[in-house]
Amino acid sequence: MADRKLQIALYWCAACGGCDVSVLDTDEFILEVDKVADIRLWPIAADGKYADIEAMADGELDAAFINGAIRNSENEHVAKLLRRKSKVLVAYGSCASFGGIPGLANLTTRDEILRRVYRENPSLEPGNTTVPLPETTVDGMQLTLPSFYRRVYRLDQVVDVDYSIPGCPPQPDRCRESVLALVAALTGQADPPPKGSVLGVYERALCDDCPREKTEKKVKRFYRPWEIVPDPNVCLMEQGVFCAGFATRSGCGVRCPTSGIPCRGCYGPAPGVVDQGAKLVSAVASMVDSQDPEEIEAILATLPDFTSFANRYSVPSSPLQRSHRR
Amino acid sequence: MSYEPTIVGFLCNWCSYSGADLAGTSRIQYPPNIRIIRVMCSARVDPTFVLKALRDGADGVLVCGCHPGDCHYSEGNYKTMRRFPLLKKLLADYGIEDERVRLEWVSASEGQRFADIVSDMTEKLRALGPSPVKADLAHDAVER
Amino acid sequence: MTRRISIDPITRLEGHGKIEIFLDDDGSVRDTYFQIPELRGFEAFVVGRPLEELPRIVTRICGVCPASHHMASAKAVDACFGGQVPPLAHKLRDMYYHAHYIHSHTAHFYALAAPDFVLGPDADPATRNILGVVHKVGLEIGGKVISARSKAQEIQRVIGGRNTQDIWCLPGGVAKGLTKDDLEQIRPWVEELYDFTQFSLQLFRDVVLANPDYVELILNGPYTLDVHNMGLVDENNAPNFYDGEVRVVDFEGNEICRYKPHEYADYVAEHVEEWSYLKFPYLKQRGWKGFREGIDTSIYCATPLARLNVADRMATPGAQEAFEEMFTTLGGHPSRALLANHWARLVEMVQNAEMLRRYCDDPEITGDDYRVVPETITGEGVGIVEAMRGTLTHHYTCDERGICTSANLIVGTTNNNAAIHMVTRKVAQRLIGPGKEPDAGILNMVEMAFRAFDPCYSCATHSLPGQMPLEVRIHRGGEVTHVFRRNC
Amino acid sequence: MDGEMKIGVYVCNCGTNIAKVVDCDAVAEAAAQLPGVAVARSYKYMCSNPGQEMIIQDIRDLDLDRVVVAACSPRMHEPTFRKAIQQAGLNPYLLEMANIREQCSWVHSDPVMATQKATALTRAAVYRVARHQPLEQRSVDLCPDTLVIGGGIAGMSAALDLADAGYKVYLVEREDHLGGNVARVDLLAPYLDSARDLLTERITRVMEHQNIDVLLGAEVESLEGFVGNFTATVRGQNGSPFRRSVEVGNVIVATGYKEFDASRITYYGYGKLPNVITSFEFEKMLRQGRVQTKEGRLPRYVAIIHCVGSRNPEYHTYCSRVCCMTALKYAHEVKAAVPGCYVSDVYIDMHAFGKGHEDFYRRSAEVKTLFLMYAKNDHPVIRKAGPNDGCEMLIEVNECLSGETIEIPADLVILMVGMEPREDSEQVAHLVNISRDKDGWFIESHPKLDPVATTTDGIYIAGACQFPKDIPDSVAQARAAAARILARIARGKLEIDAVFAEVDEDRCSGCRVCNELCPYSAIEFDEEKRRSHVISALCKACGACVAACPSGAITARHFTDDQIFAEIEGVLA
Repeated sequence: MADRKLQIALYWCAACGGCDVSVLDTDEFILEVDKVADIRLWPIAADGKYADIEAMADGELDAAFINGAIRNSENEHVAKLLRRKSKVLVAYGSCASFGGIPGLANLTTRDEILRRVYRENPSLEPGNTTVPLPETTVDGMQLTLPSFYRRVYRLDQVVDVDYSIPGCPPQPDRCRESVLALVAALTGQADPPPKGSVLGVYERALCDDCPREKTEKKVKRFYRPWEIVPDPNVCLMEQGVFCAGFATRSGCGVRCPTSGIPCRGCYGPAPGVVDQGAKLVSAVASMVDSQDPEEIEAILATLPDFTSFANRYSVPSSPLQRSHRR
Repeated sequence: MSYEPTIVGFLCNWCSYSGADLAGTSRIQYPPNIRIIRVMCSARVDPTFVLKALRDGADGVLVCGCHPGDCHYSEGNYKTMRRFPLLKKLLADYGIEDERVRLEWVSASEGQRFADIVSDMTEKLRALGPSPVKADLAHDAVER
Repeated sequence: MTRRISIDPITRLEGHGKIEIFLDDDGSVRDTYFQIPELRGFEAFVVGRPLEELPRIVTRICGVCPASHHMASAKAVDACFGGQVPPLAHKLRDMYYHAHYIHSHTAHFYALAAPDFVLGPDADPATRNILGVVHKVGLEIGGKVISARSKAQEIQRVIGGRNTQDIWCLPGGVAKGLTKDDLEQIRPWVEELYDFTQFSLQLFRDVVLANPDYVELILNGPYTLDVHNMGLVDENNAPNFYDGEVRVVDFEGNEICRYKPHEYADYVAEHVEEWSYLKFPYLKQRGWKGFREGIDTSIYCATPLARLNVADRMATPGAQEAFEEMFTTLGGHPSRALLANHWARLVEMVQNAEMLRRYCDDPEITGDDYRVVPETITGEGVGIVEAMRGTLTHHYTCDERGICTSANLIVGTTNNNAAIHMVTRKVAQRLIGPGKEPDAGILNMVEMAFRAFDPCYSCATHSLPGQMPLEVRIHRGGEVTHVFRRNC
Repeated sequence: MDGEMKIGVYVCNCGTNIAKVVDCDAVAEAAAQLPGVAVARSYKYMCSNPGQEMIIQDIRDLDLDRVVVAACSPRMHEPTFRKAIQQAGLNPYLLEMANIREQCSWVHSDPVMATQKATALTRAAVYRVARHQPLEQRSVDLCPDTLVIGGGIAGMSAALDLADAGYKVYLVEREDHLGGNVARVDLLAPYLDSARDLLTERITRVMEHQNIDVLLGAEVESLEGFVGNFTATVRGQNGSPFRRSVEVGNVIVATGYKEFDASRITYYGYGKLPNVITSFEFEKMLRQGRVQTKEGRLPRYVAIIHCVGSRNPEYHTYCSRVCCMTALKYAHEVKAAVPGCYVSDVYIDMHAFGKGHEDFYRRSAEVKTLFLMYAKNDHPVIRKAGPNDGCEMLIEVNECLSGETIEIPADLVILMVGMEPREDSEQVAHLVNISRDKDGWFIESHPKLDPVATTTDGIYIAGACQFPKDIPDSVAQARAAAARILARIARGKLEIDAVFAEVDEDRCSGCRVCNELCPYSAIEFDEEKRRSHVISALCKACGACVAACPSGAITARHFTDDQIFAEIEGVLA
């Protein structure tokens, strides 16, 4: 490959570590990458200092892969630092790409979170009134904690992102393909994908790869996954089990629906779709088999908490945000 | 200063848009707060349009179609009717007050009805104040 | 004048944390704080979600041990739905979970801990990582490790449809069963894993036990603490990771208490400090007594070593052998040598592999009775499993439609929060002092203290999204004189 | 994209219709600042020839590639301006109109707000047109045959014009005979010629015409397809029951009216007083040549009461348009049938607007008819006469002109019942997919400019199914409908709107959500490829499938998400 080894960094913001595990899950491929690239930063698995990164020249890194959402100033600071130091910045995983599961916090408020964690909690120390503070002084020794943003952001809402590789986490084979494509581009063996490209995904929605049989989408009621043992061969949606597959980009290998579990949309919306949730509104409503307003309401009532289904991984991507609302 | 709401209206070409035209030919006055966008059928109104309108600064969104049973495309308005409860759930979870988004049936002969709806909605939105979405986005820009 | 040292961030753990070391003018450590500046909102934002979705949401608390959260959540949800689960479903979940244990322990032992032993505590940070280890021990061994961890992941995928970010558990059982073909696919992998656990024990003997310095460090280093032990055990007091009762034993081996999942709130409480977002669990009946060691302390830890301290025996013969070998070397059972946690992990892995073998030979394992549709919603449930990093408790309540109304989570690493804070301070005080200026090597030794716990702050800090790297800062007179930050 | 674009913006003053409220120059100036706008003008009448010329010249001189006209409703003049830019060589779909008259100047009075709104609507049109794509008009073969529903005077007249021009017509009549309501009439106002003569000529020609297939005792059961290619299923039991399906290109609905049911009004005693009868019952007497009371005596006094069920808030607010002249006609016919009989004509207003009507009114006065005027809200009262009154009934009228209360004798009272939509008008409307107004009459495409077409392409209406009409108006509308269809047939091919939905097969995952949605079954699923696709000729571009497609794989030409987003940004910018 290249005469010069590529300089790359992997970093996590508000993440669970699953993205890093998905990199480990590429198995021997890591050794391949090690041959062509120096991993200058990989928190979960390698020692390396911010100082090292700060010392780098701008653009010294060929690529930085950032997973996780942006929750606090630290996340944003490091994201901006890596943006400056990297020729190519990649949003890795659904949190960085759409906000992900931590983004569900945008459906509630910071005050509500603090209340539930430090005030109303069955295992709290009896009589506790303490809540962590950004600044404390314990006999003369000053201790600080960062303050947190009111809401969760996806990576490209705070820095310029070149590519994204969605998935919660990205499936290892998709990850291999994408990294190989980028390595080829970075070593001048291939043209770089157009900026903004979503890598490691297919054009079509999940249904294209789902073996379940599809016929007519008309339902008289919805079933929650616990209420039904679905037919293993028929489209889950057609059995009334809400499945986000038809509004979700394929690439995951359809592991959930083929295991009897409905899709929750982790690979994100189809190309060009502004909001996965809005698309699911019209698609799901189209299946409701009634023209009577009351019956329609009744049928839709069998599908509680619609928003967390429609935007399970993409609340921070919604055009609407309520970050500053009480 | 007193605040004037902006309403984006999505009207179906056959009934509601003609109804709005009829209000015009009949010189029925209503508040100038509404901006009408013509679609062939209320069923063309992708919920994304509603989100986008609110995102781009609308204080309210009005969707109008033919009366149930009278759709030029026979059932388009039922399709719209089915979407609304879900759309409302979604909007409510993002903190959008119920009054901000309305679905109404207006026929080609109901110029007066259209004018009344716009007047009523404008009044309600004046009382409700500006859309929280604008404020949030503005706030986001300065402080996270 | 007080001087301040900061290590930021600490590395080779899951998540972020920060250590503040305050030095007096003479350079002796005045105090040390182990801070978790991170909080995530799961308790708040799972409220309002349909209960059956929770096992597939809380897995994002930690992507390194998602199955622990998936299982604990599934058991809590089962309880909320009346708790009827077919025995086969429990077997399948247990089988799955053993594979998950091997994946997680392998990742920690080889990727996070091994560098300190294989390469040495003060090796060049740039090489002190899994790749460095692979280069040192050679590609053949490296390949073995990679292959084993990969098989452990694959076994989960075959049984449960997916590994990282598990989806498989539903109220009343699991979404799919295990076919005979699946079983035959798994069988050879299980054998590979069994061999791998034996290989790993041998490697530990060769690399660590053969090195007197390491043995000395483990037995008589600063890495010891007089606190109690917590772990999940079966009716024979053998470790059970998926199910059982929680047993607490003091560091002298006497049982302090034993409780069933739904009783957890009577035995464990969480103390809050203003300087950390992470709460400090303690034994409720003893009350919060501060960060103090000693026989009457209310502080405990829940780690692989703690689990083996709590256990009277292992559940399988091979593991029993390894168990005996370890405690003989450590000079008796229970042990306070925290670095032995790395060894304990390998012992647990033997039990995991042997249990997998058992299930492979269980004629019922490929049956069809793996799911019932629940008929009642009781409104409340607690689920407890042993996560790799400590006893994991999920407690939910729901309304009559099965919509979550509250959630409380006490996560593996959280149990160890107080202990980690204390041992870090202890190690710092022992290694830094007049004339002993802290350097990178010394500070890595400080980090080895918490690394023994394999702490997972992505887990522990489930209570508000966003992660901070752990840093050690050295303070003097309100001045930060050094900031040691490593990316983690 | 905007970089290269050259958009022309034309703000119409519509005389003062727009300009009196909206500052058109300001709107044009604002538009001139928008990206891609090469020229923006304000002009008195954009739709006038000079106005259109101005646009055409600009397109040629400044080589504009997009045009925005801010004027009246696009439903009014979009075709006009599309033609105009087409003349200048632009694709007609590179036009966008901003409706600043019907939806702005005519409904708002505050000049500042109205101008702001007009500016916003124009901006939206500019943003939108910048994203327009040139579209190919589609032309499909047109079936030259026509289906006429209703065998009354209107239906027959339309059928004959089409048939005479050499095209096949299927004439479907529910009754077992042709003629409709006219067949129930004796003489015709204002010339007192015979309705029968008039009909016989039509009916024989229709029955004998080789191009007309008359289906009596038959009804249209269903109508599928679209303009140029409808398939109608006709069911009937004229003789033996039959069901046949016919292919037609156009449909004329001429289903006529029914008379108001006088028994709904109690105060005239219809149904109770034996000699209170309706105009149609009287026509029957005339046709049978027996004008007499129930008791078989010749009436000495006949009273005619107008506006029964018409111009009355409780029943129908509209005027039925034929009753006045019919009433006058009765005066003549009564005198002819019963010489010396006194006729009194009790009316609200005498509507004599038609050709020859006013003369007829005068002539009727000459035959000694007593005209009494009553007020809308003060109807005459009929009571049984006493033994010494020398008549059957007495009618009390508060006479408006004299201001006195007058009591008139009557042996026979004729109630001039108005017209109302047939009971089945709703089913018919649904069958052919057209709309009805609040009274139930079918709605024409445009009340002034397009009175015979409907909002559904290929469906025309003629005669009293649209609104009460007399025979000349019905026939005129019928022949107008025929002419419209002939003009269309003459063009051979049928140009239909280039606006329809398309599935991007590279994006379609075959989830099949859209399959059930299309009201025209225009979406079919290709089992081979496992993709859905739209049969463009069947698509009417409602866009339901576009909004519903969860992976955004369906596009509505000329109503793309992109274009509508641009419009949203425009109105809110």
